[in-house]
Amino acid sequence: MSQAREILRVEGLGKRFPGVVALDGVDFDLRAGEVHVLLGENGAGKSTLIKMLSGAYQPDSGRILVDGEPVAIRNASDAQRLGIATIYQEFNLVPQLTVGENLALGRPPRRFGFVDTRRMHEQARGMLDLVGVGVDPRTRVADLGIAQMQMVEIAKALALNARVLIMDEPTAVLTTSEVRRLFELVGQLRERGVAVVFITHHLEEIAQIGDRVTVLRDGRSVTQVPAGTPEEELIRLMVGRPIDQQYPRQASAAGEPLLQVRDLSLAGAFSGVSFEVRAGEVVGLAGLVGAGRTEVARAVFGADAPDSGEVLVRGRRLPGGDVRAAMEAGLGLVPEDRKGQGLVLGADIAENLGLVTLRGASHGGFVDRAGQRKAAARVADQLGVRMSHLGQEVRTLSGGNQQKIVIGKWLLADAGVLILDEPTRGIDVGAKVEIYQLINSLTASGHAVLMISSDLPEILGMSDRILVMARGRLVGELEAADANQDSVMALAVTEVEDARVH
Amino acid sequence: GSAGAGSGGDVKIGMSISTLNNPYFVQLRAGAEAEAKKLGVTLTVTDAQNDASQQVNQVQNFTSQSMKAIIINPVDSDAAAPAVKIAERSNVPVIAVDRGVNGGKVAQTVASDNVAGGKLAAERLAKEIGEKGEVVVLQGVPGTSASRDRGQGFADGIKAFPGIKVVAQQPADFDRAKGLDVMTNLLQSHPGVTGVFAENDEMALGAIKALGAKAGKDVKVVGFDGTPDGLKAIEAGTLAASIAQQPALLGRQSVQNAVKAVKSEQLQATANVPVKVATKDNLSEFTGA
Amino acid sequence: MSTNVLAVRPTARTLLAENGSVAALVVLVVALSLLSGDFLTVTNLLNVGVQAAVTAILAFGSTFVIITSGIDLSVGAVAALSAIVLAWTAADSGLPWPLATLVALAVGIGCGLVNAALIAYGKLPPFIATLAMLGVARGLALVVSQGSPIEMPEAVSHLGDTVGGYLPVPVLVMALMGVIAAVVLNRTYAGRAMYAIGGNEEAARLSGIAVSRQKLVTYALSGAFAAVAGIVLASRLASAQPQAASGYELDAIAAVVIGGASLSGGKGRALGTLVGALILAVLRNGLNLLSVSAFWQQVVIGVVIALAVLLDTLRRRSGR
Amino acid sequence: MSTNVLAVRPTARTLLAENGSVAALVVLVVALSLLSGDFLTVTNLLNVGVQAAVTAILAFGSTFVIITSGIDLSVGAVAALSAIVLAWTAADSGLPWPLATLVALAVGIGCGLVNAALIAYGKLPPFIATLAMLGVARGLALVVSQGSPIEMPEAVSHLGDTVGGYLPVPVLVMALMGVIAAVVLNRTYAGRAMYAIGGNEEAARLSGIAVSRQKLVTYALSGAFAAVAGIVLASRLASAQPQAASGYELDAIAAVVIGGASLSGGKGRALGTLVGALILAVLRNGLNLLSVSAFWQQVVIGVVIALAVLLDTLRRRSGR
Ligand SMILES: Nc1ncnc2c1ncn2[C@@H]1O[C@H](COP(=O)(O)OP(=O)(O)OP(=O)(O)O)[C@@H](O)[C@H]1O
Ligand SMILES: Nc1ncnc2c1ncn2[C@@H]1O[C@H](COP(=O)(O)OP(=O)(O)OP(=O)(O)O)[C@@H](O)[C@H]1O
Ligand SMILES: [Mg+2]
Ligand SMILES: [Mg+2]
Repeated sequence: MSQAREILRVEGLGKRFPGVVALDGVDFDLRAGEVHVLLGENGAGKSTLIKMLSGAYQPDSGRILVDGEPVAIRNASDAQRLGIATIYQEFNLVPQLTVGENLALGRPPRRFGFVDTRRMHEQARGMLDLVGVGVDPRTRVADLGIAQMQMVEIAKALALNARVLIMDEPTAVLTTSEVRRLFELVGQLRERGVAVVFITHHLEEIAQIGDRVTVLRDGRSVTQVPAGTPEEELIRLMVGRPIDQQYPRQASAAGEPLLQVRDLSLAGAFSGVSFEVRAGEVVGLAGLVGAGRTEVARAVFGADAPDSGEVLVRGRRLPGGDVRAAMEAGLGLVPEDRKGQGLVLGADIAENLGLVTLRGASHGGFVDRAGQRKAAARVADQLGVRMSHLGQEVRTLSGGNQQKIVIGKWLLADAGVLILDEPTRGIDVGAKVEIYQLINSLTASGHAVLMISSDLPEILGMSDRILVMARGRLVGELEAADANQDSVMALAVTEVEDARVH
Repeated sequence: GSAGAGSGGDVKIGMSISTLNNPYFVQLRAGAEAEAKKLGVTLTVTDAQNDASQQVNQVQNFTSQSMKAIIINPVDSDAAAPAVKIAERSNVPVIAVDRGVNGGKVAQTVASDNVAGGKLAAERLAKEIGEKGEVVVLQGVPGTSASRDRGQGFADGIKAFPGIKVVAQQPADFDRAKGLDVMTNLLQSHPGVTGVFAENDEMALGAIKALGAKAGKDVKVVGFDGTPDGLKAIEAGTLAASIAQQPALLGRQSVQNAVKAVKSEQLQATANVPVKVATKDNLSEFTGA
Repeated sequence: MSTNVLAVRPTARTLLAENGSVAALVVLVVALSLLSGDFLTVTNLLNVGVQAAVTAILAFGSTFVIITSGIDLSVGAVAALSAIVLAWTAADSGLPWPLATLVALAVGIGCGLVNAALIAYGKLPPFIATLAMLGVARGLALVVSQGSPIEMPEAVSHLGDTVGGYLPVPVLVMALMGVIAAVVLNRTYAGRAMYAIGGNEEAARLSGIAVSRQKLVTYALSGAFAAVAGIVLASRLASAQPQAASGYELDAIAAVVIGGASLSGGKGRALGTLVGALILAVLRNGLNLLSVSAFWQQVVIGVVIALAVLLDTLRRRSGR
Repeated sequence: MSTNVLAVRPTARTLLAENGSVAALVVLVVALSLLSGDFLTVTNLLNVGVQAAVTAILAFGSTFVIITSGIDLSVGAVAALSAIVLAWTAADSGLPWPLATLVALAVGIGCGLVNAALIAYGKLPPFIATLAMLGVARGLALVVSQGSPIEMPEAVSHLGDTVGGYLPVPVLVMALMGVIAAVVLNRTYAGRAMYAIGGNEEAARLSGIAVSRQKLVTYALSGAFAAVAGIVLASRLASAQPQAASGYELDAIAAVVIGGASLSGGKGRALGTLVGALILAVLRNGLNLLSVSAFWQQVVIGVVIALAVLLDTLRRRSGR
C-alpha cells in the first residue's frame, strides 16, 4: 500500500470561526486505493477539514495539493472537477424532490437541452440497486426513512465516479446489514484505486475497513497510525486518556412499571405492540432500519396519534397524540432526527437546552431566564459540550455536540421515563461513556429508560432487557444476560407478516 | 320596481365608479342611487378600486349582464376607451361621468372640469392670501388624472399672480393621514407658508390638523371636492374654500341621461355640472342640498 | 416496498389531488352558474379568461421565484414600467414597435437581474430587495411618463384584441406563457434547479448548482413575465399607464399560493398557478354579475379565498 | 471549554452588531442633517416620532408573527376596522368611550384569533389566511361606516395630542407598545415559544410547546397591536376612516425585516423593528424637507431602503 501514488495532500490547514479556532495546522495525505480514517473527538475539526476539501469552506491558512499541484477549491463544482466527492455528516438532500432527482442534482441527463426525466430515473434505479436500497427512484426524499436517506446520499456520491470519496460518519445512522453492504462497496472502490476518507466514531469499524488513521485533537493533527492499532490505543490518542470500560452499565433493581404500552397500533407503521418499562430499568429496543421503532416511540410520546391501543404512565392512561400530556405524566423523547425534530438550529445553546423546561420555568407567564441559563450552563458542562459560549448558535456546533444538546435538554427536564432514539449517534467514545454514566444515574434514582439503538454493542452493553422489532411488530424479548449479537439479529430478521402491508 | 316618472319597467343600468375610497365618489353614488330609485330603474354600482383594467373588466361584465346602459366614471380618461368600445360593440350606450373618455364614443359626458376647478382654486387662494406669499401644494396619487388635471389647473391659474410663490409640491396620495404628515414636514422647511392648496378635501383636512391654530388665520387652505367634512371645516373657518363639484348632482344627472339614452333620446355631447367655490358665504347652497 | 415501483405516472386522480385548488375552482364555477344565469356563457367565460390573463402571467413569473423560496413584490411595478417604456420609446423616440417591445422586455429582465443581484450577491432578503424595486420601478414609470398615460403603438395594441372577432389574444398569451412556465419548471435545468434551491439551498450549492447564477435566471424570468403582463395590460387599455397594475403583486402571490405552492419554497406548479389566477378572476367576475354591493365584495372575496384554500387543505388531509 | 460559558450578556457592541440597522439609521440621520438645516431640530425629530408611531405599532405586532415564521397582511385593515368600530359604537350606539375602546380592542383581537384559527387548525398558509382577513376587515370597515369617515369621540382623540404641549402622545404610545413587545418577546413564555416555533416548529412541538395555542396568542397580539395603531391613527385625524392604513402592512413588514428579522422565522427584536420603522419615517420626512419631486420620491425611497439593508448585511459579513 505504502507505494501507492499520493493523490491528495493537506499542509498546515487552518480555519477559524468567530470565537473558535476549528483547525489549527492540520497535515494529512491520501493515497490512491487506501481508506484513510479521520479520528477525533466531537468538535476536533474532522468535518471542518473535509468541508475544505469539498469546497464548502475556504481555508484561512495552509494549502491543499492534488496530484502534487496546489489547488484552490472554491465551490462544489471545483471539487467535482478535481474528482472529489463528499458525503456530508448532515443530510444534503432536497426533501421535496424525488430520489432520482436528488441523485442527479446539479447534473441531470439532458436531451435537446431539456431534462430527460425518464433516463434520470432509469440511471437512478441502477445506482440504488448498486447500494442495495429498494426504493422507487420517484419517491420523494421527504417520504424516506433516515437510513434510506443515508443510502441515497451514498449512491449520490458514488454516482460522481470520483477519485477521492469522502465519507463523514456514513455509518452513524445505518444498521449492521447496511454497514456491511457499504463496506463491500468501499472494498470494491479501493480495488479500483479510489482513495477514501472515512470518518467514524465506531472504533471497531476502523480495523475492518481502514488502512491508515490520522488522529485530530483540538484542531491539530496529532499523529498518524496504522488501522490495526488496538482500540484502547486509539482512544488514548484521541481523548488523551484511556477509558477502561466502554459500557459501564450498573444495573439497579427493577421497581414498579412506569411505562406500560398495550396493543398499540398505527396503520402503515406498526401493530399490536405491548411492553412495559420498570423503574430503574434500561430497556433496549433493537431491530433493522425501518422496523418501526421510531414510530412506536413517537406514538408512545404522543407525537403521533396511534389508531388503537393504550399507553399508561405510572398506571395512568395518556390521551393519544398529546405531547403535553405525555410530558406532564413524565415522559421524555430524544428524537432520532436532531436537525429536523430535536433542535432549533438558529437559536443559541442556552435557548435549546431550556426548551423543554420553559414551561416549568415560567411563573405568571414570565420566564426565569437567568435560572434557565444557569441550568443550561450546568448541563453543558456535565456533557462536555465544546462551544465558545452559551450564546453560540447551535447550527455552528459540531454534529456530536449538537446531539449532546438534544440529550441535555431532556436531562434538565428530569423525565421519569426517558425514551432515547439513537441517543449516541455521532458521539465520540469519551462522551458516550459520559452519557452512559448519566443513564446509570437516572436509573439509580428510580427513573426508567427506553433506548432505541441500531448500535448492537451499545444495546447489548447498556440494556437490562432487549425488545426486538421486525416489520412493525414486536417479535421477541431477551434478558441482557442471555443476549448476544447473533440472537438479536436472528429475531430482527424474523419473517412476520408485515404490519404495514394491508 | 315601482313605476316611476314614466320609465321603462325593469331598465338595468350598470355604473362603474373609479373608487369608493373617497367620500366624494360615495356622494356621487348616493346621487345616482337616489335618482335611480326615483326613476324606478335598477342600478348596479361597482368599484374599480382605481384600477383601469378592473374597470374594463367591470364594463365587460355589464355587457354580459345585458345592461341597457352603462355609466362609467373613468379611473383614467385614456384607459377607459377600450371599455367604451366593448360597450359600443354590444350597442350599449355609455355615459361618462366626472371624467371624459379620450378616444371612445360616449353618448354623453356629464362632468365638471378638473382643470377649470384647479384654476378656480388658484384664484380663490390668491384672493384669500392677498395675492402674495408662499404657498404649498399637496398632490394626490402621482399619475392619477385627478391629480394631474387639478395640479395643472392650479399651476396655470397661479401664474397670474407674480407675488405668489409655490415653494413646495409634495404628494400625500389623497389621504388624510398623509396630508397631516406631509404638511407637518413642510412646515419645518417652510415655516413662512401662508397658503395651501390640497388637491382634495381629505388632504386639506389633514393639513388643517397639521396647522393647528394657524389654520384659517395665518394660513389659508383651499381644498377640492366639497365633501361633507370639508364643508364642516369651512363652517368652522379652518378651511377657506373648497372647489365643490357637486358629486351628488353629477350622479343624478348621469342616471337621468342614461335613462334618456336607453330610450334613444338625443343627448348633448356634454352636460356641464357647474364647479363652484364653496366658502363660508355660500355654504348653505351645499349643505342644504 | 412490495408495491409496484413503476406505478408512477401521474394519473388524473393524482393530478387532482396535487392541484387540489381545481376542486375549489369547480365548486366556485358550479355555484356561480346556479346563482347567475349570465355566468356560464361562452362570452362571459372568455371574459373571465381575459380578466385572469394579466394576473396569471405575473403569477407564472412569481411561481419561479416562490419555488426558490423567494418573493417578488416588484412584478406590478415592473409591468407598468415596461409598458411605459414601450409606449414612450415608440412614441417619443420613434422606435419601430418590434424594437420598442424588445426594449420593454429588456427593461423587465433588467429589473429582475437587479433584484437577483441584490439578493444573491448583496444578501438582501428578497422581500426587501423587491420592495425597493417596486418603488424604483413605479417611480421611474412616473418619471418617464411625466405622470401621464402614453398611447400604445397601434400594432402592439392588437394584443388586446380578439382573433377572428372571438378568441381574445390575452387568453392566448396567457396560455402561451403558461406552457413556457410549465416547460421551464418541469423540463429545464434552470427549472429543476429552482426546486432544488427552494427545497434545500445548501444541498443545491454542495451538489454543484451555481445558486447565485440560477437566482439571476429566476428573477430575470419573473421580470420578463412581468414585462409581458404589462404589455398585455397596456394593450387592453390601448395606453400605458404609470399607475397600472398597482397592488397586483399580492394578487399574483395569492394565485401562486392558492395554486398549491408554498412560500417556504420547493413546491409549486404552473397549472396550479393558472387555477389560482382563474379562481380570483371567476370570483370577481361572479360578484359583478351578482351585483354584490361594492363594500361587501371585499368581504366576500376574502371569505371565498379562505374557503377555497381551506377546502383544498381539508381534502388533502382526509385523503391521507 | 476554557472560555467563560456564562459570558452571554449582550454588550453594547453585540447589540449594535445584532441590530445593524442602527448603523443605517445613523447614516441616514447624519446625511439628512447635512442636506437640510430643518431636519435636526427637536420639533422635527418629534414629528418623525409621531409619523413613525402607527407603522411602528403595527410592526411590533407583525414582529411576533414574523418570528413564528408567519406573516400578517391584515394589520392595516384590522387597524381601520377597529378604529371605525370605536367611532361608530361611540357615535351611533352612544357607548361611553372607554367601553367603545374595549370593543375596538376586542375586534382587533378577534380578527387575530380568526387568522390564527385558520392557520393553526385550518392549516391555511398565513399569507392566504391574512390576505382573506385583509379583504374581510377592510370590507367590514366600509360596510359599517358606509364609506364615510366617522368622527372620533373627543376623549379618545386626545391620543393624537401632546402632553404639556410638547411631548406627542403617539410617541408615548409607541414607546409603551415597544416596551410591551420587548418584554413579551424576551421575558414571557409566549415570547420564547414564538422564537422556538419560528425556528423549528416540529422541535418546539416535541419539546412540549402547544404550537396551535401559541399561534392563537401570537396573532391575537398582532390584532391587538393593530387595533391600538388604528386608534392612534384615527385620533391623530380626529376621525376614523374606512380606508385608513391601506397598504401599511407592507410598511410594517418592511420595518420588521429592515430591523433584522427574517421572514423564515426564529429571528427578530422589538428594538430592531423600532429602528426599521424610524428609518422609513426619517426617509419620508427627509424627502419632504428636501422637496424631492413626487415622481422621484418612490425611486429614492426604494434605493435608500435597499442601501440601508445592504449596509447592514455588508457590515455583518465583514464583521466575521
Ligand atoms: N460555521 C461555524 N461557525 C462557528 N463555529 C463552527 C462552525 N462550524 C464548525 N464550528 C466549530 O468548529 C469546531 C470543529 O467542528 P467540526 O464540525 O469540524 O467537528 P467534528 O470533528 O466534525 O466533530 P463531530 O465528531 O462532532 O462531528 C467545533 O468547535 C464547532 O463548533
Ligand atoms: N415495507 C414498508 N412499507 C411501507 N413503509 C415502510 C416499509 N418499510 C419501511 N417503511 C417506512 O420507512 C420508514 C423507516 O423508518 P425508520 O428507518 O425511522 O424506522 P425505524 O424502525 O425507526 O428504524 P431506525 O430507528 O433504525 O431508523 C418508516 O417511516 C416506515 O413507515
Ligand atoms: Mg463532524
Ligand atoms: Mg428510527
